[in-house]
Amino acid sequence: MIAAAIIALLITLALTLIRAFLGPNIYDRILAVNSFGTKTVLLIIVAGHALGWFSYVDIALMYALVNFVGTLAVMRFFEQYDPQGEQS
Amino acid sequence: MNELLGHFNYYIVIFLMMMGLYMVIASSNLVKKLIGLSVFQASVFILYITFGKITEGKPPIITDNVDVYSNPLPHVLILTAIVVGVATTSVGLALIVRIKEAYGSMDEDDIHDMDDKDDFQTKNNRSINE
Amino acid sequence: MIENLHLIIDVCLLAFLVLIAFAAIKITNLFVATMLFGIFSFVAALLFLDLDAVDVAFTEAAVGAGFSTVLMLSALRLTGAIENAKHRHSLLGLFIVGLTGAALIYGVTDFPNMGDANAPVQLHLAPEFIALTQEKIDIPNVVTAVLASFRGYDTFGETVVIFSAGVAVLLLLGSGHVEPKREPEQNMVLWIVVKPFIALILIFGLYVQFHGDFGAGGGFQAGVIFASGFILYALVFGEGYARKVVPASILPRFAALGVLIYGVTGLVSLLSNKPFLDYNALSSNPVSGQHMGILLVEAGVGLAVFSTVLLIFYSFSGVNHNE
Amino acid sequence: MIISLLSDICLLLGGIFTLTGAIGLLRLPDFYSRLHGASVTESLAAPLLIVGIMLDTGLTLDSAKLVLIIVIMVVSNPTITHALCRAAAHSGVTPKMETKNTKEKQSQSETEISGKESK
Repeated sequence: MIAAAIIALLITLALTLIRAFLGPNIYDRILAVNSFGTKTVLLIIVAGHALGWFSYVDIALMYALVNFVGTLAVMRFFEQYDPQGEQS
Repeated sequence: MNELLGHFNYYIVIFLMMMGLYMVIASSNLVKKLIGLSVFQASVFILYITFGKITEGKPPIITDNVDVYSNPLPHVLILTAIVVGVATTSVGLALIVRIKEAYGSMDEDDIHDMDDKDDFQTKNNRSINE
Repeated sequence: MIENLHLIIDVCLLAFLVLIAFAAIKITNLFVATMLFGIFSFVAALLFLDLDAVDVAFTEAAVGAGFSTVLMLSALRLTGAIENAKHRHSLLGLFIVGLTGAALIYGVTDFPNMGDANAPVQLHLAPEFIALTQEKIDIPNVVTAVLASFRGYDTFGETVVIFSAGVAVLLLLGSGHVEPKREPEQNMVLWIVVKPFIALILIFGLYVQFHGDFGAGGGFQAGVIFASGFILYALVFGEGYARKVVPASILPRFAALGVLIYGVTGLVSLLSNKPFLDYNALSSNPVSGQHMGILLVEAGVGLAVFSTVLLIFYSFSGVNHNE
Repeated sequence: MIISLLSDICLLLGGIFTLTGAIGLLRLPDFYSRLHGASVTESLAAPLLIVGIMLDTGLTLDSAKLVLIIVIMVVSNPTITHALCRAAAHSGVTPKMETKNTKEKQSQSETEISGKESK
């Protein structure tokens, strides 16, 4: 079952990536990138447990924190930049 | 088939490296060039780490009842290289900020045009002075 | 089954990397390209984890995905122009890239297979390092031992490089000055959520710093994580308030102090007639001397990296407010 | 035995929910509905998957850290979603029914219908 979860997560990552590429709006991309980060944390935990990666929990913890800080930074700077409509 | 599977990582890494190189060559925007450089850098990191991997090995952190450890040396080299890489990237970004202030553009072609114009003017001025 | 999973994850991650790099080439919006580079680093770190490089994955996630994204974004905020990054289709460039790639692939075919235990890289130095770590230094994490003790010179050089990069950014941009001012429109939810998060990040930074001997971690990673706690504070509450907590003027001194701690540790061993950075001189017992040396050196590295990273962030965030 | 069965169920449900979320993120017509699709499933799938792993590892230091990760994710995801939604609303991103953006043709007819209904 753990293999099924890993494969589901990999497919999820691929789909999220497609949304990040398609856009169309910058906020869609931010959402997709943030979602990609969260799914990566889950993948680390599940795959790390299945494959026996060393101290995967520490790294997952750090990914979760970095993802939070990174997404906040993206939004913060984008607000300051003052967007002019939608980008392609 | 064995050959392909054994070298798969290397081929992809080289492909990535070349993508980074193409980004540096083909985009005239300086920040884009820097991103390309970082992609190149990251693919070199992956190449090094791939060298260090041993199939049945475990991470080089000594634990009981493990005999085979992956090679710790590439890890050390790359660990410091990552931090140094970001430090140098930050210097590059600072330079770009200053270039943007001086020229009003981050585009390599525009900057070259302006430089050429400046050279032309200074030459003209010199010839007039002479 | 497990081997297949390894292979599937490996192939998927590499495919993601290629896709992300391809999109980063195509996209003209620099903002989006930066974000894509952020997830590129994330995926690369995941790949490192799969290739047994725990410490490298840690560093890449903290530095590559976290700090360098923040850095590029703040640089983009300063330069303003984030759209229509011109992209010229250069046939010559494509030719050069193709030629280089073909040459490299030709070179790679001679490599031993991936994961081969008898490859030349695995036979020299690495087994000695692993054996010597168990015998002379007696800490579990071989990477930390090699980093701080066996290759201490190298790491000293890297620390100095980071310090000088910080100085270079400071010279180019100045540290700036930002008055603390409340922005009219504040997000209460963020304020409340972020406060415990900052505490968590700082504690986690300390854990990584001091747990580096036993598991993944060390000075480089801890410095960046610790700094990202303050960066989070600056992002949410305003840069002026962050500068009240950690003044910009103190940071160059801290960075210099970090390098100094490293250097003085080396000098102490020099004074007691041992080679530079030979930690056996620090204590009567060689093993505990090594422990103490690694602790000091990692503390120096952590301090230097923390202050340099925060200094660079301050420099980039301070420029615009000067005008 | 029961514990491993429970863990399997958690992992399976978590996998299904992440997949649903991703399909929602890809297929839904406008930003706000995509936000909804991604974030709600995320908040459910993350604890499910992590609890599934925790049941398998048993009571160790690792499972304590995993609890911490659950707390981080359950707190940070809605916060990010809220901030993102707020920023998008401030910058003038409107729900699909009012824009004339015709990115996805198959969704266009649906939005027209919903637009009429809202009027």
